[in-house]
Amino acid sequence: MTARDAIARFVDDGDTIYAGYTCIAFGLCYEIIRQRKKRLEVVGGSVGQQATLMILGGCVDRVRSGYLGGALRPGVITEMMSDGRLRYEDYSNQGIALMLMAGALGIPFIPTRSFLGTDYLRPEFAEHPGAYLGDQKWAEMESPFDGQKVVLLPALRPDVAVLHAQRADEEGNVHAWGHQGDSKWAYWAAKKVIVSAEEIVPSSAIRSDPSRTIVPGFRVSAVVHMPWGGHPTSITGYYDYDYGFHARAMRAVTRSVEAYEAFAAEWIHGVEDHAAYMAHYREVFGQEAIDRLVATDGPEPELPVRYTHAPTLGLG
Amino acid sequence: MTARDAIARFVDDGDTIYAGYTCIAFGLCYEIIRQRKKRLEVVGGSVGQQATLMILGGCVDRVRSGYLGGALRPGVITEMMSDGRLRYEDYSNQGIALMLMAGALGIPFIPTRSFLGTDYLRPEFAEHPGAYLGDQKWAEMESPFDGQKVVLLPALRPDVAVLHAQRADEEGNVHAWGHQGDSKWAYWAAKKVIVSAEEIVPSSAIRSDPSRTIVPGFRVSAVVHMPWGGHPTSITGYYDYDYGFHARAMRAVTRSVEAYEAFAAEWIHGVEDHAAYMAHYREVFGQEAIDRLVATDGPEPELPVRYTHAPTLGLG
Amino acid sequence: MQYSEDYTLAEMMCVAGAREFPKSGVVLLGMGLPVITGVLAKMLHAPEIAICTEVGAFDYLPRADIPRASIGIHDIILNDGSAMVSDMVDALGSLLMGGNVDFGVLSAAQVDRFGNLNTLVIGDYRDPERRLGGTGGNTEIACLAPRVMTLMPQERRRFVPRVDFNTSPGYIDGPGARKRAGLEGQGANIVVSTVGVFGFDTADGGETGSCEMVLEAVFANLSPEVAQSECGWDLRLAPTVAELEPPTVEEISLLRRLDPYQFYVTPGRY
Amino acid sequence: MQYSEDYTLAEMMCVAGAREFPKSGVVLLGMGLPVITGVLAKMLHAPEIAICTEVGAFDYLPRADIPRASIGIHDIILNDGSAMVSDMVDALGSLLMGGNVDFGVLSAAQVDRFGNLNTLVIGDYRDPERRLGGTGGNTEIACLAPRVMTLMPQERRRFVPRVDFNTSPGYIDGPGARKRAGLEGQGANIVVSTVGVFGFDTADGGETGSCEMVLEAVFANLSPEVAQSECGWDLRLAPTVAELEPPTVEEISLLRRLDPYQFYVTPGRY
Repeated sequence: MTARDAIARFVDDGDTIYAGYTCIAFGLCYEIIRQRKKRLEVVGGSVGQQATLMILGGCVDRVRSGYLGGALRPGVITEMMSDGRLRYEDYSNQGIALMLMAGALGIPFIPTRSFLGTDYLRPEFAEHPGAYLGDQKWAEMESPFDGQKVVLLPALRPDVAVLHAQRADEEGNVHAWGHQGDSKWAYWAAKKVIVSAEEIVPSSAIRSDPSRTIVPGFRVSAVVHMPWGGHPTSITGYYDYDYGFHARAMRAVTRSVEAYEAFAAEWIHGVEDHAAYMAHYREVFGQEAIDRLVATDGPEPELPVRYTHAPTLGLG
Repeated sequence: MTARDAIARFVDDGDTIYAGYTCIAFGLCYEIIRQRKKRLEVVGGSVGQQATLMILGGCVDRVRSGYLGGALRPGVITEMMSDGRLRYEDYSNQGIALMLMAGALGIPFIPTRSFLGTDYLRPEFAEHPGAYLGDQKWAEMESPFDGQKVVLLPALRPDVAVLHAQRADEEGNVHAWGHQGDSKWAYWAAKKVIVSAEEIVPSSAIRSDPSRTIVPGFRVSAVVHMPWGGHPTSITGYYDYDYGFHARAMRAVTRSVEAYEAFAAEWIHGVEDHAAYMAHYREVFGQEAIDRLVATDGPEPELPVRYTHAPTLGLG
Repeated sequence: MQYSEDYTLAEMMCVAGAREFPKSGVVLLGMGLPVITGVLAKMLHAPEIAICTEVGAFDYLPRADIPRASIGIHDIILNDGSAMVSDMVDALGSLLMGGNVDFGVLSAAQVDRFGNLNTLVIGDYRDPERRLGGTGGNTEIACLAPRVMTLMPQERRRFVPRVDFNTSPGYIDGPGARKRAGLEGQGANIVVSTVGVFGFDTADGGETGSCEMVLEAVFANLSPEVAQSECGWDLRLAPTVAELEPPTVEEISLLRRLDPYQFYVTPGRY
Repeated sequence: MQYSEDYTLAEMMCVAGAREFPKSGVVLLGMGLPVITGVLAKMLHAPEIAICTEVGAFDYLPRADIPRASIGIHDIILNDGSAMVSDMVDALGSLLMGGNVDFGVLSAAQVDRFGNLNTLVIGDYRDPERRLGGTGGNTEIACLAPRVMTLMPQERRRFVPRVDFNTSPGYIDGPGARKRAGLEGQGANIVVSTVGVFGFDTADGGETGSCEMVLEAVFANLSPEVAQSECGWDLRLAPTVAELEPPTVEEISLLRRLDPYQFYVTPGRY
């Protein structure tokens, strides 16, 4: 499936979208902006530059996360937060990860001992201007087993999770490796999962190493073949974070609406898809800029694994 | 470390031991029996024949699980359950798995929607003769977020988890693949982890494929090199379940104390360690019986993975 | 299509169970007969289903030259062909509790008129006549799967008016009971025995109707009376009790090929 | 041992922080300065520590020819040398919440006299002067790690009497407060600034003493007065405020090698 079809078909205006800090489906998020989706909620432990762009692109009106990179410095995002165009509920990385876990497990809440002793729980802060969850944000209780104080976090079930991985088959079975952040639980918590992958491989290759699979195909609504689909972020074994691009093309986007519009005109709306985006990148910065990102350094597995079994159980 | 040293040093009388249904550290459990440990509690979603033998060997006086294979048919184990020598608390596979997860996560309880509508929760059954957890077994509540009824399961933190895996390094970093049952959460929930492994490999080999690692060495108290350490159960890629041995040597153990004693005299106390056990196996059943178990059939991974990164982040 | 002329009722139970599988969706197989029946279904009738086990195999694809159906759910042969292999929290948790299972398949020691199962104990739990192994993941699947099929030999000691201990809720004690307990409404839908196939008298997943088991079809050459004679309560019959097609030669020969060591279907065992 | 004669106070903050690492145990590194400081510590002073990140790297072993310290905690270079790489629930959950972390290292926008941190907002949360990125895993580490070190430039706007928003509890508002809140008693133990190293006035992990920050040592050629001048409250001084050894050439040269693109230590940034 193309990214265009996948986003058109599976992302609806108003949806809650998981978009995290690792396994970032940057190309799919560009496509969400390209299609000018509206009123999305973005969720994730930390949400990175792809969320910043979706907010600046007018796609997002709510963020539920522990970290929003675009708010790190004063600018358009923080203005949107203060004037109510962007509502927000502050959690933490593990708060969101546990909420996704609870969503995945089909349980209505999960306890944590984090947040105790913080100002997050102070009642006078519950009604901040960004708030939209009210009493559905969290609750406090004592364990019936040992009296331990805990904070109950409600389950989080995004409508859609967008994720990028190293490889997948046509059925949507995904192989991924390297640190995964909170993505694993998002794969299970989301009602729909859209995966972009560097490579589409035969199903037999996925099934020959099934412990490498992080989500089965029947959980995946669409799989998109998208080389460099994480760019300008990194994907283990393929390419590294493109800080050069960040410095040269992307840095200014939060500073002014105009700066974002200029970036988007060139890099999002000015290209028809992620392949065209990468072609434009090559035109602007040259093949050598791409070559420098390619992941050539570091380990390859030294030992094979086998999934073999005995045909006869010792009874033959 | 030898199995003898590991069990002597890290398993104390009275401990709660995780011993599951996959990744079964059968050789370590034989050693627990060999050392005549006492008053152990065995926990695990389902607990298999290794638990049966530890019970018959007089090492165990409590079982907290969803399935105890040794109680499947009338015999010594069911007699011990009815006369109070073996106390028991019945849960389910996922009940125990979630309790281990809660133990791993350091939260005092975790909700589930399982058990609702069953007789497990009927108050008149709380005081059955095997009971030893009282009001620490579970609790019921309604979600403060949506009113959903849930059962709260208390965290379970075994003193020791014994597990068998394909390979580990000297630091205790463990590579495992194939289905894992509830072992992953036991690795994190247990205060001490003892791992036996088919192969001890250089640390660089483990670190060259770190997504294959299921527990870091600093969580592992002892790692024991023990080829065939899962026998007579199976380990993916190495050997299969030995149903022949089960039929020829082990089947009768629950039927009478004498049958167990005969088995133990030959296969546990009659051999000094697991290598001697396998040597004895070879003497009794022949090399061809071993050869039939070797896992030769099935897939090997078709595609490699890389953990590489770019040295320069595109900035060099 | 050639019918087999040499088969046991236990074999026919597996064959009939395999025919009852849905044609697509995610199927979670419990211990025992569900495994071989599920593999039979996947290979013959329902190639699109995704077979999963509670130990951590997801979307198991039996290869054409499969040497055996897995013995139990912890058999490492399940790594051979699965799309994903992970663990129990993924399988009973994210998969089942998370609402991703369409159809669960179980076996048990007892079933009652409301489709409740017992895997734990015969007699009073506090002073049992006989202790069993335990429920494993049976309780979770019965509580949380939206549809459940149970495979159970038709014996009076197994088909009881009320299970001695309800480990695995069907409709509990009638219409509305599942919802009152905090579960979704559906519960048990199909029971396949060594005599026939049963549904349940509820049009809307446990809200109305008697929610009792109903004999819908019998195996070839058997009558509803056989089912009644091995059932501990007055069995409801469908307005028309159908007679099932006998097993085909293909069904029986594959079933036997999947069970080369007679772990699943041995004379006298069922 | 040759001392460096050319270093910034931000560099000395990293050097001093690296020296304060424990010699063994499990260390969880937060975003930013903790990462490069932790790698420096592992390579120079504390080879036995197991470095972990909240994104999922466990026991990271920097190789001798390391081209850079990881940029942030999501840098894929952390896969190179780690004993295990998994995910956030394993790292902030099983590792941290499960009680397996010995030492957490943090940075923040503000710290107060009780070692509380603020990573969220400057001013009133309901009408902020300035919004920040957010806490990430900072809250979890401060709540749940038994010992915490915080790296923070010594500036009056950062060293405030009371953090504008307590995202990450130190001793909250004094002795006993952590236990009353439901946390373990220990809380923040070390703050390293661009002036010196601070401990806390509590002999028993938050039960007694004032639980206030105490200046224990200053960098070479700096005085306690510098710390006080860039601190928003009356700073407690240890009976003897030590002067730290200057950075060695080895420390500074490795630090710079680990930061080839000046992500961590740039003039004007700290």
